[in-house]
Amino acid sequence: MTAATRVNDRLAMPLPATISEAIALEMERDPTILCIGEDIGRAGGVFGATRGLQERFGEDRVMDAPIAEMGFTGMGVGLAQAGMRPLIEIMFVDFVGVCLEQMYNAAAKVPYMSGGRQRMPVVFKTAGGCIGSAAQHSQCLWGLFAHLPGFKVVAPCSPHDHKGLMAAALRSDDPVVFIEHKALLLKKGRDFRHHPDVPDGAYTLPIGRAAVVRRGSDITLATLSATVEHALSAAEDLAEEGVSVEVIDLRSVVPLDTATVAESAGRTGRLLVVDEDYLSFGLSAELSMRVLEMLGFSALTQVERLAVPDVPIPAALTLEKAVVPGPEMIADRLRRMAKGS
Amino acid sequence: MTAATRVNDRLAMPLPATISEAIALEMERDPTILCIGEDIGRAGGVFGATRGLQERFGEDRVMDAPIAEMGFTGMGVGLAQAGMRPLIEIMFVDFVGVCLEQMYNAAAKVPYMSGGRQRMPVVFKTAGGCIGSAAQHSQCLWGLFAHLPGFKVVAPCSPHDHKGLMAAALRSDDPVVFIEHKALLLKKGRDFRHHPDVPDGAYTLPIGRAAVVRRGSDITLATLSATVEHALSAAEDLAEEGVSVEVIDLRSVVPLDTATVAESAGRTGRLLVVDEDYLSFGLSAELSMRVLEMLGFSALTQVERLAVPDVPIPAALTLEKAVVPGPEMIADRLRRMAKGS
Amino acid sequence: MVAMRAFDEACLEALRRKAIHGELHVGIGQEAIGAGMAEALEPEDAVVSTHRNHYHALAKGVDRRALLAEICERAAGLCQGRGGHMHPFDPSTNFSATGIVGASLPVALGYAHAFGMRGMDAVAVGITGDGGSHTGGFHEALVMAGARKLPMVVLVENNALAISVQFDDVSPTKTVAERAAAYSALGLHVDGTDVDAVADRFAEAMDHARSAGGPVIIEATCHRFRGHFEGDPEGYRSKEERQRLRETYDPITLYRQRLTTAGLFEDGALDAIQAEEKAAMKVLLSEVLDMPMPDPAGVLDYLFVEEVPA
Amino acid sequence: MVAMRAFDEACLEALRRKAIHGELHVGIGQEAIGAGMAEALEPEDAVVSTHRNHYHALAKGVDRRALLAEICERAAGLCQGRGGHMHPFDPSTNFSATGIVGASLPVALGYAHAFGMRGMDAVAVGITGDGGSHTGGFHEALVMAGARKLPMVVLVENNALAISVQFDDVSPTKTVAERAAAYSALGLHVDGTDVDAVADRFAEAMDHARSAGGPVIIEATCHRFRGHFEGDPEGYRSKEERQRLRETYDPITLYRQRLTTAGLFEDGALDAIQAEEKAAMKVLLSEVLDMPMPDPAGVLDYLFVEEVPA
Ligand SMILES: Cc1ncc(C[n+]2csc(CCOP(=O)(O)OP(=O)(O)O)c2C)c(N)n1
Ligand SMILES: Cc1ncc(C[n+]2csc(CCOP(=O)(O)OP(=O)(O)O)c2C)c(N)n1
Ligand SMILES: [Mg+2]
Ligand SMILES: [Mg+2]
Repeated sequence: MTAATRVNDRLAMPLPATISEAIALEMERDPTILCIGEDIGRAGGVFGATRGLQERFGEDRVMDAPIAEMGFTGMGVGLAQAGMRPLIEIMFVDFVGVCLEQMYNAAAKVPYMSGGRQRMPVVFKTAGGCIGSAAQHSQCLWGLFAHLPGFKVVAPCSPHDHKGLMAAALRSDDPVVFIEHKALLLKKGRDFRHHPDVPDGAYTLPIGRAAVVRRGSDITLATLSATVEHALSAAEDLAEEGVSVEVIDLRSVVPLDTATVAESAGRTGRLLVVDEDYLSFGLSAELSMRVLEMLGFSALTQVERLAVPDVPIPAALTLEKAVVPGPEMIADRLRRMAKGS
Repeated sequence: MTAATRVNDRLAMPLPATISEAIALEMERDPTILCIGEDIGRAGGVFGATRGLQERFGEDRVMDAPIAEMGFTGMGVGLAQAGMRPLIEIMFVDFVGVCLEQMYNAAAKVPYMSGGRQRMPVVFKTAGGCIGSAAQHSQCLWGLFAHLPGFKVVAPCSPHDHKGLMAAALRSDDPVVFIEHKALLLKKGRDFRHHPDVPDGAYTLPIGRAAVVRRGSDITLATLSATVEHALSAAEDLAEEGVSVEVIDLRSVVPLDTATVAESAGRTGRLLVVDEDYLSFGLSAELSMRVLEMLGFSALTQVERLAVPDVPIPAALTLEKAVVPGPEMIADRLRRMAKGS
Repeated sequence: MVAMRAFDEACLEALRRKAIHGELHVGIGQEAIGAGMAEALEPEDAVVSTHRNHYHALAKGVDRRALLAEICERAAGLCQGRGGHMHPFDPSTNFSATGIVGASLPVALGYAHAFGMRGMDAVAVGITGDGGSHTGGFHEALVMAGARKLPMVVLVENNALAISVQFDDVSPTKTVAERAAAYSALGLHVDGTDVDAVADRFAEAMDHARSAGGPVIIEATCHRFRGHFEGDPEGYRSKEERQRLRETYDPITLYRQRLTTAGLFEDGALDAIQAEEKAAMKVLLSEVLDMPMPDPAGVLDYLFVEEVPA
Repeated sequence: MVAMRAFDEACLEALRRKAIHGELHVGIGQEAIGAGMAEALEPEDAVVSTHRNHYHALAKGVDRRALLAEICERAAGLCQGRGGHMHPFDPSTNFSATGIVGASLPVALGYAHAFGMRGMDAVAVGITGDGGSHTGGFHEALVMAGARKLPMVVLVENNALAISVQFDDVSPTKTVAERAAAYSALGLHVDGTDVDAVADRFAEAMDHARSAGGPVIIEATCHRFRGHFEGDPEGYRSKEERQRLRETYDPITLYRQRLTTAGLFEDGALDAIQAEEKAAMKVLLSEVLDMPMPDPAGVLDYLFVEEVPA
């Protein structure tokens, strides 16, 4: 295979195939890794992100679970305590209300409660985000996990980052909540605006480091997950209007790479945090405050946040569009910020 | 009974007795109110906050539930849909991971999802806070509920507010999470620094209005629940040192009374938000940002936050004291702020 | 049954016309359950359904125009376009649903307790699939209903699949009904492709619950003819298998055969009924598609009933 | 049993001396279960316990000095004072616990699957009280263990009370063991005040699970002699009732009677054993109380293993 056909194959590859490749490479490396979740085995995942794994690694290591999230999430805790490295899939992050107990009172706290005696290498893989599926199937909720100490919380955008961060999550000795975005899971490599290139072998990326995905000098825009794509699109529009936007992909909510954002915002003087999760008591306020705490409260001329305005996601797409930050909404806000300088 | 003996009785009254009185008055008024929870009936609640209610209103209206929080929380949703006004007690807020599903995907969202056709008058009564009970029995978690749209989130401090806000919660047509503090539940009226006086009859307080509980001119301190008591104690110390601290009891996290805090901070120029919940992605950043957004980012000379620094609550009291903001920790921070002006 | 089938076919058409976004779960193949239960339901009874809820809603008497309008995300929908197909709420018929598996039963428990307290002889019907029978919510609701002998009927639609996961692979028991003993509940089993059998058995279940006999688990075996949701690649079963199910177990075909064999109806008459329902739904759909979308200006409405104090 | 009783009595003394803060749940009256299970437990077996866990920990071989030091919040405690009495974790003996009712069983399920995968003949024991048998976690763990025939023993300590709530008032069944059929599990019942009976029955349960027979529910009826937690006003039962339980069902007294009746031991010898354990625990407690408290400077340690990248 030439490099060119390889790249072409990669570009034609749906994001879920990249994710399952990352998992497969790790499962090959480490026989203690196993996956449990609904429809991840025979069906290969509702988005295909575990396709082929059961055939390859067998039913014990890629287990189709009944709809018993409390049961199999706690099973993940027990498996980790028994020396395994489970990946537990909660199909959609919205369902976490049935099993948060095992996630936050056990997985996230056991390492601390045990005084460091018990490690907890569990990956909670789940999907969030809006694709028209209404209030109970559209949330992001990374702000919720981030509020509860003990989780690392990852939400990548590019195929490249999905592969590297999934590998890092599976190798981490800490519990990691890995939140994919449904809209991204429906994309192929070529549909991504940044970093669709994915190396073949296994590699990891450090969890907790943001990436500047577009350089700019007028406004700093920090976001993550699918919104990075929208932000890049908005930044392109704004560039045509003479406004230069620096776009930062946070990649994880915990750890939160404040330094990278602060460095950029210090340069541009303006910060916009965009979040597909709910506005209040979440990422946008925390990141804004941390940047201000780092730079001083009068260091920036503008600090704004754009997020879902504290309502459940409505069913009608016309309504969803009115609350979820998309390219137009982001561009509008950037425009207003640029004018209001 | 003379007014004097009445006041004395009130002062000798444990806070839970005031709470159960509030519930009783509402249950008398409104036959659709009923209470469900573990140990709330025959035992009258683990803190006594429902004492006497079962004898008075019968087993159907004050029901001892099995340890099946998902079951009886969902039952609350169904009862509300059937035209009742349930109060559901989750003994400790830490347990919410087993039933959050029914709270946030149903109770909090049904009013919106139904386009206003279905009201959801449910009170989720629970207890939070640190009294030496370690990682799984010490959390506050109001930041978690506040991040999820659709709840009102109340956490009072004084006996007076507990009574008035419980009545308001029971009369509200919106779902209310009512978070008591275990340390306060162990107190009598006379142990409170502010507002131990409680009128006899039923009364309500508006949900969403903060109270200035101590006037001051140098620093604004905003907090809620048991920390109000610690803040008042710290403010007394600081007063002796010549620093005048204004203390605001937020009383609720949703709605959050930013205006009252901003008015005060605008006057003093300095804001300290103290929170017994976890520091990050919670109340302290949200309130700070809202105040800054309201006043402008350079309106204040200092904005600081003091909260549990993102670790589970450790078991040892010596360790707990090192992470939970108490009077000394608050006083220290105020002192540093006063110096750093 | 025929009306229910026609309704879901209209939904498929609406999906093709891009009037529905997000997941859509239809009940095609399972309509005998809806039609059978409809006969025993009284207006004051409550039904709490699942993600696959259209035929249950129709069985409970939810207005089909408002329902279809909701599914098509219209302003005049049952929930003004906020709920969508998985979350119809109709207080006027005591019908509601949830998109979270297993979450329907605790809610039904609440209705059951309310009915008990009020001394009504209404029954709360909580519906779940086979997949939902493994959830903690199933257990907790039945523990409470069993201990308190509440008037609750748990209808388990066992189509042997939870998305791709086969019931036999994950259930510790051969049936769900046999677990009834663990809750001191009555366990019933019925062929969910036989509308007459469902009507009889479901009536028996309702009678039991209505007459203070305590909760009932009624398990109706059935088959899902389409993907779990529209667009499901169905990698977990073959086309042939699906075709075989359709040919063997279509409740409408089976019922038609019974009616014609018994000489009660002729094929022509039955064809006419089906054609009529189809036509009516076609008209309704086109009316619905002409309705306006919700106004984005009101997107923040309905979060709270009471205003936040100023 | 005697050592377990002495251990919990030392905890009570530590509480009186204000070395323990927060809730304390002791197992006084239930020690026959701990002692009986100890006999059948192998080092590689796992035990996942509850809020009432001291005697289970001792049964599993957790070091009692480290355990007592943890309960007394010392730096040299099993978990360096971070866990406390409800959250002891000892990877070296495969012992852990949780303060959340019902949460122990899913964790045990994880051990059971790991043992199965590795082809070990170890068994995972998940412990719960009667109260925990009503939780969704109980159901979900047993559904999965039953369907997969995992080597899991669910030990239900039925002391007829969940804090104040009587089992009979909230359970749909007379026993928990009879619910085993719903999970294709073996259901066993034993008098949890009779140490010999527990040892036999528990061994049977472990053998069944160890030999790939699938999960077992073993229900041990017993009595809690003290409040749910220390300080519990126990408004839900009379002093006389509690006294009666103590007098009738003390497993230590019952076992002593058996030993003396059988002429195996004399009262004096048994008194001596008890006195010895008491004295040993007294010494241990005073040593523990002399240990330093955890250093607040390290309060943020152990949250994550891996450093946050700079
Ligand atoms: C708690 C929860 N887990 C997972 C899902 C995703 N999900 C939706 S429907 C479904 C399968 C349901 O199977 P079953 O209960 O048998 O109903 P059916 O679809 O067959 O009618 C799953 C896993 C969910 N909605 N809620
Ligand atoms: C999910 C959850 N709900 C409630 C509690 C509070 N709580 C702690 S122990 C207990 C009673 C437990 O009863 P049981 O399981 O019978 O154990 P026992 O105390 O009798 O040993 C309750 C309600 C909890 N810890 N976790
Ligand atoms: Mg099914
Ligand atoms: Mg008990």
